[in-house]
Amino acid sequence: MELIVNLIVQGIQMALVVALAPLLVGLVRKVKARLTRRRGASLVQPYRDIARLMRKEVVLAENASWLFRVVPYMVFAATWVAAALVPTFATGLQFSWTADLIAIVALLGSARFFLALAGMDVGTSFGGIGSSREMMIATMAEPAMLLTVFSVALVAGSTQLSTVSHFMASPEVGLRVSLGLALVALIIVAIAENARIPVDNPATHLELTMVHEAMVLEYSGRHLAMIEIAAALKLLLYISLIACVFFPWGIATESDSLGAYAVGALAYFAKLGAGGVALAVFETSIAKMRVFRVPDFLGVALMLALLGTLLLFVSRSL
Amino acid sequence: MGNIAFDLAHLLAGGLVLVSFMMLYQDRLYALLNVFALQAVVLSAAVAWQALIQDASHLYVTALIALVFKALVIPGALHRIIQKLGIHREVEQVVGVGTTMLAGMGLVALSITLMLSLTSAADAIAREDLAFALSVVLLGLLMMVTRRNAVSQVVGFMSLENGLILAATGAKGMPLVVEISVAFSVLIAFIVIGVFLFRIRERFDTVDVGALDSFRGEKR
Amino acid sequence: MLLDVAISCAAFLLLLAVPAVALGSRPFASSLIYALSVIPLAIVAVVGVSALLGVGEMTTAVLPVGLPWLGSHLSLDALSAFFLVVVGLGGAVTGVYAIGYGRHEHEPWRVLPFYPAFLGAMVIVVLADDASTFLLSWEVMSLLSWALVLAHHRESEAQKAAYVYLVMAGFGTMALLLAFGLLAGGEGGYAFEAIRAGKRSPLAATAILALMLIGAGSKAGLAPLHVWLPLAHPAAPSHVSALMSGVMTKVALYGFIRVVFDLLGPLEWWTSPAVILLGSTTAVLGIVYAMMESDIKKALAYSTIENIGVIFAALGLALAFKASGLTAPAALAFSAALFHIFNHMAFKSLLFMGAGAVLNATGRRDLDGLGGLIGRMPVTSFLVLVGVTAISALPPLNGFASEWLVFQSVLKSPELPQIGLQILIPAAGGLLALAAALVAAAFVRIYGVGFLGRPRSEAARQAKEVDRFSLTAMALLAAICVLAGIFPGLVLDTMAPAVHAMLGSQLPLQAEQPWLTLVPITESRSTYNGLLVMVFIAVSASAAAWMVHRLASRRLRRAPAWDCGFPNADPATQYGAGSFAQPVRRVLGTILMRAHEEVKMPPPGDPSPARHTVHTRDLIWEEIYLRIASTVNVIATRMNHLQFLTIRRYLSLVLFSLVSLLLVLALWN
Amino acid sequence: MNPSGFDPTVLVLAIPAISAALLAVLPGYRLTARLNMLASLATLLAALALFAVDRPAPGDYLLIDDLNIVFIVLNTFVGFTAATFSASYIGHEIETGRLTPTHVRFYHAMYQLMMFGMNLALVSNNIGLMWVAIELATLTTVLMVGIYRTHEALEAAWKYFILGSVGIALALFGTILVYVTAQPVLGEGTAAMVWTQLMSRAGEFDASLLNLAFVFLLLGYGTKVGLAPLHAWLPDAHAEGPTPISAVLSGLLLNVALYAVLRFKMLMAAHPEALAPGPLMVGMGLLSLVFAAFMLYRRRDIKRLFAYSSIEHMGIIVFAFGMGGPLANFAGLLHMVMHSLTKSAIFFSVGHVTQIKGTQKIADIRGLTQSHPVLGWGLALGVLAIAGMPPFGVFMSEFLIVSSTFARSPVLALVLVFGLLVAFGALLMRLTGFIFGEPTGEMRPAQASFVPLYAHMAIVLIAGVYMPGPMVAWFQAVARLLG
Repeated sequence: MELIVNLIVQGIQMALVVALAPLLVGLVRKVKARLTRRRGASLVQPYRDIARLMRKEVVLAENASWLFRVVPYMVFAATWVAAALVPTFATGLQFSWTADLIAIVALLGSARFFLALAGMDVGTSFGGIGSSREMMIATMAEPAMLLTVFSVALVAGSTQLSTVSHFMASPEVGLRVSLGLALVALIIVAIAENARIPVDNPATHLELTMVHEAMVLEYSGRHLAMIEIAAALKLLLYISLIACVFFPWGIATESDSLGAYAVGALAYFAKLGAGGVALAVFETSIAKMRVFRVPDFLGVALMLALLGTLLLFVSRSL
Repeated sequence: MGNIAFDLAHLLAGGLVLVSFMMLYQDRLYALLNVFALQAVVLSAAVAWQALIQDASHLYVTALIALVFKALVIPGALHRIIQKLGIHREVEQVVGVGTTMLAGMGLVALSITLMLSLTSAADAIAREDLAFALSVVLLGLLMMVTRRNAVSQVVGFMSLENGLILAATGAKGMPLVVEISVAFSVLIAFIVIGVFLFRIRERFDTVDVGALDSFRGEKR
Repeated sequence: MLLDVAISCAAFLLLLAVPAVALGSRPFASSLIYALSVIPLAIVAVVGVSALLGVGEMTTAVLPVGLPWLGSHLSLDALSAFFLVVVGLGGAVTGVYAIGYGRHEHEPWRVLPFYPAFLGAMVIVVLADDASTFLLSWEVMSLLSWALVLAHHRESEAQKAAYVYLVMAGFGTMALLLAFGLLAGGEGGYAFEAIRAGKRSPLAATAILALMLIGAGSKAGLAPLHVWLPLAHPAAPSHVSALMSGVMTKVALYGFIRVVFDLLGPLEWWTSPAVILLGSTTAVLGIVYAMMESDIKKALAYSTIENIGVIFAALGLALAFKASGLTAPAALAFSAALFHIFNHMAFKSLLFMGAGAVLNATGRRDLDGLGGLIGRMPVTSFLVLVGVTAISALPPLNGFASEWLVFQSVLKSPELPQIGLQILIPAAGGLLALAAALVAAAFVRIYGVGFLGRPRSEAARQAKEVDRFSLTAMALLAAICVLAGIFPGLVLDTMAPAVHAMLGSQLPLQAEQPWLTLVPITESRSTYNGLLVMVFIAVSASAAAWMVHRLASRRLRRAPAWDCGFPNADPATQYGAGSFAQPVRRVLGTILMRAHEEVKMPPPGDPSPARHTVHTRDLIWEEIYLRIASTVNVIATRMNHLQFLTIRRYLSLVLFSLVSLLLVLALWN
Repeated sequence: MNPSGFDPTVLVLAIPAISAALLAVLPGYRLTARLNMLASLATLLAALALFAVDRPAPGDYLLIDDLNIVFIVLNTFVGFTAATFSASYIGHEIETGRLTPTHVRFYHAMYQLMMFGMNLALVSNNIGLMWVAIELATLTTVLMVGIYRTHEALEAAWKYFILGSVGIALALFGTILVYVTAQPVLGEGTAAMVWTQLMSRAGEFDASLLNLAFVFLLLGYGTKVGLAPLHAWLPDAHAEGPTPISAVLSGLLLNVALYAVLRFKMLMAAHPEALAPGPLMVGMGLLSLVFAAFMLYRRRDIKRLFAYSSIEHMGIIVFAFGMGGPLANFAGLLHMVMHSLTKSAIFFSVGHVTQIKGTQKIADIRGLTQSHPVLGWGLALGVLAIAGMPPFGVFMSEFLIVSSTFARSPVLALVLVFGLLVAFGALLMRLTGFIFGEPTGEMRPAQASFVPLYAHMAIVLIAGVYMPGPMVAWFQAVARLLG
């Protein structure tokens, strides 16, 4: 019985993330539009976009290989699996032990890896520019992310997200400098990884400033749709992750009642909404950087994350 | 008797060292050869005296070889070589006579202090003989080092060898002394009239070792 | 019994050199010798596995060769057994590959006699149980691989590579000699048994550790002693490169582990930071170099350095934990190291074989002359993709599993009592994370430029798929990568005896975990299940594809590439090796390699093309090695004057030595 | 004593002496070359017979003991193989007209005379006789070094002669000093120059005088060994003489001089108060090693290159014996034997190489494994062995020397290792050039006898992996003897 409930919860979680992700993107766009005094597209516009892309035919470059056609699904799958493993409204999901925080980072890494390969596949200059820049950003962002994971894991004594979340919700955590630093670092990483301003502009097609969009330039139709969903999922994942690690309030646990699940779900929606609004506000208040300034920006994240890790011991031994 | 024996042996050995110094001082080849002949005579006397006091008759052979071969034959042969080859009559020195003399004195002082402090157990004659012999050896080597032309180097080597003979005869009852002196004479004969000077003369106008060195085995 | 089998296999391999010399360049010689080398190596691998599984007892043997009064001690324990598996498996698969690859060798007699003997020597290194046998076989291994590097001796590159290699090997061996000298003591207790029993001061132990880092580290490729590796590994024929990178570096690591964990006895905790830091900086340096390198085999060799760095870092962690008596975390770090050793054997051999296949098909090693191979060599490209994914530490393949274990052991650092280590280890973990991220970038570059895109040269356009033997070998290794990735627990359980033998502790039994999950410590702390990740991804990807094709459109049209509306048919307009590296070069290369770019613009009106050049410098090579070389040169030149002195001056030397000795004597009195 | 009264010691001396006389009068180089080989073989057999029969009791002049039997067998063996090599080498020299038949007759006579001198030095039980024998051997080699009569050969011979004579003189002075030291204890006459007597009463001698004697002996015989800074004759003599003589010089004459040094070292060691000879030998050994190692880099002549390598290895050997102790002495002995065999093998191959290429210039010798595989690989084996690579014997001895030294005095071991590495780098650099790359110059096949070369390398290879028990026991006994 319990197994069935757990499986259901896991299933809901998986469906939920896919269902919510475009909405989150829509929310961010809407808020950004409002902040710039535009009316903006509807909240559900991303759903419409995806549906349209799905229906369109794929225009495939003549020399594109099988890899190019497989990658969208792999990227989607890897991101989805990663997103499904982050506790959203409840911890202790049935399969949460499949992968811990480090594995989630690595799963996102796989998605990026294959996407970058796909960017190289057709053999255009834009694909290459996108891939190489994407990988450069990743080389800075991934270690920062891992160091953040280290800080959190060293505090919580675990890399298992459920355990971390439990621990963070418990009163013994208190306010710690290093966790604050880790949070900032993680937010920077999240911005970079999701190709948001100031690192990248998801709305631009101005060639020389593109990173992510250049990489997927050759994609069309259902392939592009998969990539778009994956991107949306990734954004959702990061916000969920930040929420679950740093703001674990209201999250339901394994054996909780249905009511607690409901509370958890409500809290989760609220957190997502807050995250989306915050992101939109941040994006409108800052300008895009030159590509080669990005490493400095990410270097800050790396330093903060490292500092967070080191301070952990200094402050504990004091 | 014992005293006189010692004193005379001492005197002759000391004389040998003195003559070595004289050789260092020479700057003409002929004079050098004459002084070398003098050294051979002194050596011969010293060896003969040793033969007498050690009652070792075979040492007279050594004395005779020294007298005939080194005092007469070799200097004569070298005279002829110098004349025939038209070698410069001067001894080309690397460092000045004064410096050489100073270095020589240092060497003599070294050998005497060394020998006297080391050989306290040996009998007196051997001690003195060894001390002077070492001086002569070192001075001979010094001469080879500080002289440029082959003839004076050969003379230096012979003087070195004189020191060895002195040491050998001073060592009481040492066997093979005669054989050694003969062997050395052969060696010297080799050096002086042997194949090398012959072959060298075939190709060079001079026996200056410096000319030989220009080849240095591995051309630069 | 097992040991006897292993020794016979090694002897067979060594003796195989004789018929190899005799056969010379007969057409069938190559296939025959390689095929014959596969059998004993496969047996060796089986011996290793059975020993690890406890089938048959582990024994020692003394052969009447080697150091006369000692004999040649050989023994098979769990650690040797594990490395036997690495050598045997790597060697056997490479042998299969070489049956096909070796046919393309122009002068097979320069490879055949050395190849089996090289493998035999490695087997003996792993079995050696006394210092002289160990060093003898170690050095024979170096020597034979040197000869193999010179298989293409007409290339001046190969000559330089071989020279640097052998000198570094000699240097390393000297360090090992000194280390064993310290271990054995002045009386010459060279048997490992005697060395284990010996007591030594902390200072001596530290010195031995340092010497081992130099000796085994130079062979394995630890920075800054790595310089020979990117020269020598690529210069050899590709199957030999696969062996050198995939197997020989592991044998070097075996030497380090054997001495430091087994023979040396306890070490002070403050020695471990050196190992950890050396390891993690090596990892970063190696991969940055790989990122800049456009020769595919050189880039792979640099990536070997990176992996060696990771392994050394893990070993250093194990040392740190061991010094404080924390055996469980030590076992975790040590298992991670061993696992990574196994994994690296698999994927690096696979990648070098892939590079060899490409080399055979196109005759080129430079990335900028390749491209588009995924369409022309589909199987090779697919197998290499597996290897690339594995080495980039991406789940669910094996590279990730071991990397994950390394990170887990990094996270055990709070248990250490020393604050210094507590701070240092996460920092080193950050370096490892940086390295891991760079690996992904480097291999996207290698695969993306080398195999994807449009062909950059005529040779690449004409490329044909390689022979079946090569493909079989690569497929075997790819299968190992996948299997070890989704069943990491089984591999860890198998190697557990080796961990136990070294540390007296091991990981919890993984086979008992539900769903074959990897649980290094406790379930609440960290878990990873490669199998499920694999299944989830596969299921969700195919489900998504199925749904999309079913419910939405499945229409597809081929058209010219879009490229923002300005497609250019010239393949040179693609991103190349240099351009792909540009962002990372700007970020890290400016510091580590003094990289700078130079643009020469023709003046306005001049139709000549603008030139963009990149200058990078290998600082380690220039600042350390070239300096040493020039110092030796200067001294040699100065001393050489002594060859040209006159006889008189030589006599003065004699006089001088005589007088100075006499003076010494006078003063001594 | 053996019942037949057969004494191979005499044969070891008589065969070379008689054949020297014979060779001096016989015409025809083919015949004399064969006879030379045959005589060397007979001497080798006689030397081997020394094992079979009981050793004669030491007399006033001759002695066979554990120590010198090693040297004698080695000496006669390499003498034989070098004679075999020489037969094919000389044939070529006559064809090209570098040597006339008269020269060859002289050469062969001198060869046997030299063998006689060396054998005599080894079996002599008398320090005076030994001195005379070594001088004889030196003089004969001087003549052979100069046999080509070119400028360079004459200069080399002259240099060798002068420096050798000074060395001889110093050694004689040392010998006299030993006599003077021994004479108060052993009485006047021959007894005070006989090894066995000296050794048995060494403890009663005057220590300080013995020290002085050792200084002279070390420098005197050390000149012959080629220790820096007394080495100057050695490279030129090796480079300018006929290659068989280079092989014999490096493989044998250096050993004979070393043998003399060792004998006196034993005498010193037998005296408790005497200056330990170790530090002196260690110092000179290391100096020679490091010096020669650096000198290797600038060589342009292949034979001179390997001559410097001989200096280097003599340095190592002297160092090992200077360190002393059973392990280091064993290693020193082993290294000496291995060096003799390897270095002569190298010279065998170098001889053929220079004959084929018509030059000794390093820069002109390239790609041998391509053009002359058998010769090239032979050279490669030799150089790798001499550079200390396994599985050759030199590796084993270097292993023992380095590892045993490091535990005893780390600094010395570091210097040793430094020198070894520097030399290794130089040798390998040259080797790569010799045997790899595109071959240049003359390509005609070698008319050579590879038997001596590969026989030596086979022994060196086997010794590196497996040493027969009796030989080890015997070496160990000698090592103990050396203290």
